[in-house]
Amino acid sequence: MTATVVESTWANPAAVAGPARGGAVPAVAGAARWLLRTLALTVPVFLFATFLTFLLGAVSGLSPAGLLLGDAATPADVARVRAELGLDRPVLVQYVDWLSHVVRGDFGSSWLNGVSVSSQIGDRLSVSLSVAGFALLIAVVAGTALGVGAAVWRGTWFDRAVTVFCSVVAALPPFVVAVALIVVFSVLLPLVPSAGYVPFDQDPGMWLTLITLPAVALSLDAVADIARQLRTGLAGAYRENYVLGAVVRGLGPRRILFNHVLRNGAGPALSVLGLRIPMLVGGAVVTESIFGMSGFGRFAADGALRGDVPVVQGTLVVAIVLVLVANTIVDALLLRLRPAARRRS
Amino acid sequence: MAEPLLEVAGLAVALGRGRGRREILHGVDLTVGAGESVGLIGETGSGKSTLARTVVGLHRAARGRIRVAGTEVTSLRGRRLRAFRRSGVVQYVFQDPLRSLDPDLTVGESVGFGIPDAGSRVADALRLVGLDPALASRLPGEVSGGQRQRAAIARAMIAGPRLLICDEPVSALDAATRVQVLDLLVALCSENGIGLLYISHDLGSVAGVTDRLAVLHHGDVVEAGTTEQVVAAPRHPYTRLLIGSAPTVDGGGMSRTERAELRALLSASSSTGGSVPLGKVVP
Amino acid sequence: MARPRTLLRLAALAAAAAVALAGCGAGAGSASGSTLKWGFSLPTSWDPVTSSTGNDINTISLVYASLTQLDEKATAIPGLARSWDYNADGTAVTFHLRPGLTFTDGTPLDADAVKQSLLRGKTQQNSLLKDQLATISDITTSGDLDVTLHLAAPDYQVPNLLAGKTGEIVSPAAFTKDAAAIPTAPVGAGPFKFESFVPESKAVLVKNPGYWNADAIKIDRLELTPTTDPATVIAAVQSGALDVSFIPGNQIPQAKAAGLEVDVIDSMQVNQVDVNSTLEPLTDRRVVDALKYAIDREQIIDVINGGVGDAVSQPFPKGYVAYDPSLDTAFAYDPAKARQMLADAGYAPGQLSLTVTVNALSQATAELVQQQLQAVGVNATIKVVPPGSSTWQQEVYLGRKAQFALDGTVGRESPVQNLMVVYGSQGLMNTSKVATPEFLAALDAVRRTPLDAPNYPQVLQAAVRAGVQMSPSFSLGTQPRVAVRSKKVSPLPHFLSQYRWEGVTVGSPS
Amino acid sequence: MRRVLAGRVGVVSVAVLAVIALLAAFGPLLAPHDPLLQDPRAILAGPSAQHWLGTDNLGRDVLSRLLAGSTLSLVAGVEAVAVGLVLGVVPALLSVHLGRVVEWVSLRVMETFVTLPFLVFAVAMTALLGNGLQQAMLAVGILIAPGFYRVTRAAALPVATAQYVEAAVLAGASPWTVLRRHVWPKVVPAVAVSTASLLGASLVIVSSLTFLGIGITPPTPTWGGMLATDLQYLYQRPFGPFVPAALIVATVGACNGLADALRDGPSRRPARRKVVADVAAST
Amino acid sequence: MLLRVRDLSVHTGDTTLVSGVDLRLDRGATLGVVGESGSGKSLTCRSILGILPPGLRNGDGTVVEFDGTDLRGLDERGWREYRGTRIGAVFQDPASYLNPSIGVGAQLAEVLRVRVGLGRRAARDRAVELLADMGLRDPARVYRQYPFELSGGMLQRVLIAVAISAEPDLLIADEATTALDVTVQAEVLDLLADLRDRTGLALLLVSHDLAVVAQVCDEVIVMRDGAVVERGRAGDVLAAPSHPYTRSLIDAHTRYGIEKFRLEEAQRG
Repeated sequence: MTATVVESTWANPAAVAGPARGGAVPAVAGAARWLLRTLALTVPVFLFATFLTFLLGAVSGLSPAGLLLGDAATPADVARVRAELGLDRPVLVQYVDWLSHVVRGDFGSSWLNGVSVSSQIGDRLSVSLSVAGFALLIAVVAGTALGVGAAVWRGTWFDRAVTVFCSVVAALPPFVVAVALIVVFSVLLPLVPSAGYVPFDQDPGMWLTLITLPAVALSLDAVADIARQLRTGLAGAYRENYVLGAVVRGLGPRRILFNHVLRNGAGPALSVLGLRIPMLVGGAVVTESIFGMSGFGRFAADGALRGDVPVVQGTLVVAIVLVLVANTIVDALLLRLRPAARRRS
Repeated sequence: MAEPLLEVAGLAVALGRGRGRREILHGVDLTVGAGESVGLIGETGSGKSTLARTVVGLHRAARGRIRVAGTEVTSLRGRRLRAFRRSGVVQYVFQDPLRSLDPDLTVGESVGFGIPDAGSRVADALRLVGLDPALASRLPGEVSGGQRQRAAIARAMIAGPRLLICDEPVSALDAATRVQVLDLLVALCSENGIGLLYISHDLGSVAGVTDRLAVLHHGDVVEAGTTEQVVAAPRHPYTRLLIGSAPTVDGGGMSRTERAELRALLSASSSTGGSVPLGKVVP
Repeated sequence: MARPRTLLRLAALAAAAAVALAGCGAGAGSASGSTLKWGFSLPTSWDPVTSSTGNDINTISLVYASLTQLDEKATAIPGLARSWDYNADGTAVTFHLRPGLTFTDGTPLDADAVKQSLLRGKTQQNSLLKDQLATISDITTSGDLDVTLHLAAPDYQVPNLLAGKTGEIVSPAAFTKDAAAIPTAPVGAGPFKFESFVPESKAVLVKNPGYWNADAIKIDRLELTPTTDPATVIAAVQSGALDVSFIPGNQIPQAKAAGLEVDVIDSMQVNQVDVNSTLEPLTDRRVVDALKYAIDREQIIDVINGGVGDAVSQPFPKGYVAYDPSLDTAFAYDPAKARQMLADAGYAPGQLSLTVTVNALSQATAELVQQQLQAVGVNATIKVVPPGSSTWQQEVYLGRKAQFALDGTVGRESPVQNLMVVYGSQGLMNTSKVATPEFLAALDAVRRTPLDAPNYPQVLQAAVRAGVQMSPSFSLGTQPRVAVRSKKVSPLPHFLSQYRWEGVTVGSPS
Repeated sequence: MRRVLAGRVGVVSVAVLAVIALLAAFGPLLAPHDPLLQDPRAILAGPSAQHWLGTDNLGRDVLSRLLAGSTLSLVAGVEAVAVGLVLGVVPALLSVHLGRVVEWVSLRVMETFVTLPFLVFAVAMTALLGNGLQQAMLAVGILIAPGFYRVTRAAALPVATAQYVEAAVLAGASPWTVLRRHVWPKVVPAVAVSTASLLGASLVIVSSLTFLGIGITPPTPTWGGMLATDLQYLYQRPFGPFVPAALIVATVGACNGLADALRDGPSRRPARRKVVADVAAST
Repeated sequence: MLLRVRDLSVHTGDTTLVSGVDLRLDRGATLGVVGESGSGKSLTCRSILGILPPGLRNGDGTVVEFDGTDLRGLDERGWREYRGTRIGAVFQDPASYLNPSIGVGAQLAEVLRVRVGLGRRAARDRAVELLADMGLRDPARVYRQYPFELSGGMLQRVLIAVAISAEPDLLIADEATTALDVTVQAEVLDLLADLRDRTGLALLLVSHDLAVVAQVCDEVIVMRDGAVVERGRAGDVLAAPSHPYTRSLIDAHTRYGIEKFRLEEAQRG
């Protein structure tokens, strides 16, 4: 019985005659404002994340000298290389210098082989994006199917099956799934090769065959999460009064699902999708090393294990940018889907 | 006349930040004497709650001053404000007890919040508002709406207030219960000489409670006077519309056409930025 | 940043995936000529001058040929040079090149090219070959085919030395144009020609018809990828993702059970313990020697490597010219003696603590060693350092902070060079950085002995003996290469020094 | 606790966790063999009367290692959660109560943590700062802190602006009292749910890290590390990876189940009477 | 007789929430139902619309006849022919009955397209027209706005437009003015009365406030604890309430409402 939170705008000149807050502003100005706000939130995150990334390398005390000089380095060589690379300057100066290169897409060269980090990342990103993209596709398609099914047939065996599936999968670490998939589909039933990668333009069939297992291993968790969130979100939306309103207006169940419920109930699942993207990028470390794909995740992990600081920093920055971009897209989608969300920011 | 218990003079309040900052009250005068009950009538967005909240220091005044029992409260900050509040001179009863009582604290805990040796005093306070002290161990969700609001009143009474501010205290209650709670409020105030500032959007339901009325419209008091004057002979068109809109059981009241005319007049005034002068009707 | 494009690409990929799903049922591998997919490791650099680990010889030598090369027993035989001869006092050696050699970029591989290539190793600022080439003081040519190396001192090891990275000849046309490109775009005259390379990911090589020994190469195309997780190597070969790869010795039964062929190939690789005697408590020679007796080499080989390999006490495998059979019983496993020596040094059981530094791949060995040390009353903790990393370099080689590091030498083309690395006063693996004059003198004697002199083996083995006796570090056992291959690949030749592909054929899977 | 045990999922989860906690606490005592003792003559042996689950690649008793490994695997997860709790809950409460600057900064910092790709960051941190459990757990703790931050903030934010908090402020309560009496009781249940589910999540990460060989010093046994080793001997001991995997899955599953039970269990507060009650709502 | 309800009861498990409710409503007539929360008035409305919450069911004896058809015999598909087109409904808390993510105009047009069968453009034009009919100023702009941009009074008018868009014979207004400001409430009630007068719509008005019902309705029934305690013509009930509960409702007004002053004045005058 609480009063509505909306201020009475009837008979309020500002609301009736003037431009309304939010809704009626020209679309262009709205988009520009959204962009500005997004930047205002994203840039600090980017700066802080990159600083953290840089700091990680700086405090590690590692130096490229050992890697560059190899088996035959002398202390003098080491000092020379350090000075050449500017590693004897204050950290903040180094960070600004590094960042100014990073924003131009220059992550420096690998300490290990002297090859430009950005070109290496570029080479490998296609591998990871294939797998992560496919995993994302699986997650969205399967997660949506399961989640929507469970929500529409609430309380049926299907709903319970989805719930059980989600609980089981949530407890399965991706590497366990990966190994199980290899054991089943490569060793016991030799259907697909267990390892390797072929670019799409070289052999699309093989490309798909090779990325399927890792993508499945990587996506399962996300499938469960999306299904679960979607089911909860949709079930919540089904309980909303506007659904009752639609029923009372004589609208059919399909129209109610697609036009009203999905739009509002998909929000949490979409947000989860946004949160899942860093995990897909991060999870690639394990799956790529198990499936022998020279992808981005493995590159990052190998770089880290070898103490190849530019590689670690470069991969982290790229991952961060990927995630920020993905989150911005999710954010924009959410806003399109649910304009009311604009109010809450 | 002695200094009034509550004296609000030229009060202006602005809320919000940056571009969203708006002046809600434009210079409001209001007094409540000791033992007097004053109704503040205003609809959503009129600024009535803002006024009440500013009196207890939940908002800051942009201009003007507020004195409560001789204390200038507009300038109180931090520790001194807290000390003033702890003195219990002003107490506040909210609209919905379900929201103003912590759902996880028992009625007794809420009533005795911050009170030393609360035990017996809580029981007394509950008895004072007509509640069984045994209810002290219940959670708000476990008692009826009327009992909850009585508990909220008990929480106010336990502090020994001289001024009680009630913000729509019965609008969340069923009609039958309303009467009982209003009976209780009126009785408590008159017996203890407590000043009452009673806030409502519905003039029709306040009229019987208060000695005087002030009608708030878009941040200005547009009409004030004794309840009888205002109800019997409203002079401001807005007041007339308010009274004409109140549903009544006596078959009296305004016709649909009369209401429509008043609305047209009011909206013409506001959409011309007040060039159709309506003025203020304040004694 | 090319963010939008990336996204477009992602969308395109997704769309393509859908098409592919709808279109083709199963994608079979492309069948071209004879392709061999080798799962190994990629070199740290494709430039012999900047390559930083010994292991790179296996992969770098795919694209480069060197003046000489090593035969199965690791004896120098002709390569690009069809013969060579020393002057009388051993201070100059002249190599006679085969006629008509060219690099894969089409430029001629003549005497001048050899000279320039070798000089680059001596002069390029970031060259890691400077030490090895220090022995060469000057290079002269006569005609197109004769190159003479003038040596600072008599050194008959040069033909050995030049069989490795040091002697790999890089096209001067390529490196004068852009030396920085060589690490990722090598131009040599080796058995294969570089086709494409994705760093850390994949190198594709095609047969070089201009290689002097091209007739022996039966593989048209070689795809080199770094190996996958050891757990999946067998599955990868089984499923055809790889044709040849390598596995630890203890997985041989699994590989065989999976229907794969296994070649156990003796190698120059010897597992070593780098002991740093400048760190307490290893400054006491009795402690160091006690540790040598405390390690059960046979057990390590049995447990860790499935019995593949030989226990040795010197950094050379049996059958190699430098191998000294008289050292077979040196430091033989004797825990009682170890305990006694520790007691003599004043350590009661449990009093001595030690850190065993190891790279992640040899973790199990470390755990075994830890228990063996425990058995003689030494408490060991294990410190795992990632393989091939700057941290290993800093920890062990540069920082010399490791007391007891489980290391290994992959061997060098020249036994002298190997002894220098393991025992020399500036030797990388000699973390104590001390060498006795006796050892250095013995080494010098080896350099002055022609490879074909009858007493060469005795002189060489004497130097090995001196090193083993002198050094706090010690050897554990040989590490043969265990290659696993699909049945369509013919057996691999057994070269001590490195993987070689002469004569290897890839048929259709049977 | 009562509410957790009300459902079947809760009972099973608590039982599983109890067993595993017992294993973690007394595992080393229960172990039939020294988990580090190698028997080079019996490597990769199958199950026998002496070694119920066989031996590993160095001839160590697998059962004993699993038992010993449970301590570290669990303690690591708990440690990470503790770090996450401190790094998440405290800033969340501060963000709600200390004004907009703290709020803005803490929100951005948490977003940053969310942005970091989990494993890559953890691997980088341990690789660059030293390969120790402390570093690994610090990394994992940082990465799960936003989870705690989010739920704490979500629970604390409505309380901070709730009417009953205003009522308490009006009674002169200090911010500390408000935090203790009103905010904290609302935050605890939400945090308890997250603690359970994030414990599950951090166990997965810990096992992934130990699977990659990060964060532990050999020969210390951990479930993830054993799984990684077992995988190399899949052909000799095909059932090898099954046991540690099952333990990880069971523990994580039980944590998730506990979280569900905590979330869905009947609360002390009676549900508000609702005309529309979706009976089927039970996730 | 447009609507006829006989012996309506609602049960959940073994508990009876509502019992023995009889209603009759002629075309163009207005019936008011008064009762506090929990009195069963909302469940009665929902029974008529066939939208009882899950777990609740009507008793076997319940008869709901609309224009000669037994509504209880309808399946989901059959119901769709009645809801929206023959029976419209508006409820309390209008904001929650509109999809927050879709413009209000689009939601109105949706009904016009699906239930009335208008084309896209025609639906749009008709929607704007309807909004204007509801007394909303600048209807073209309201059409584009989202629910969160409109006040409660405006939203309720939009919902009324949605409910009557397919020109139903009966409009059920369940606490449709609760929580609105008094002046806005009066406007909405006036709008409903206008609609009834203009279109011959039958109105079932449900409220907790007897005065609200009395203002619009010809006939009133009072419910308490799931049963009807009083019924009659509005004027009769107000003048001579027979049930103590009804009296207490009137009492609240006469003691604390403006009626008090008018009574005093009347007595004085």
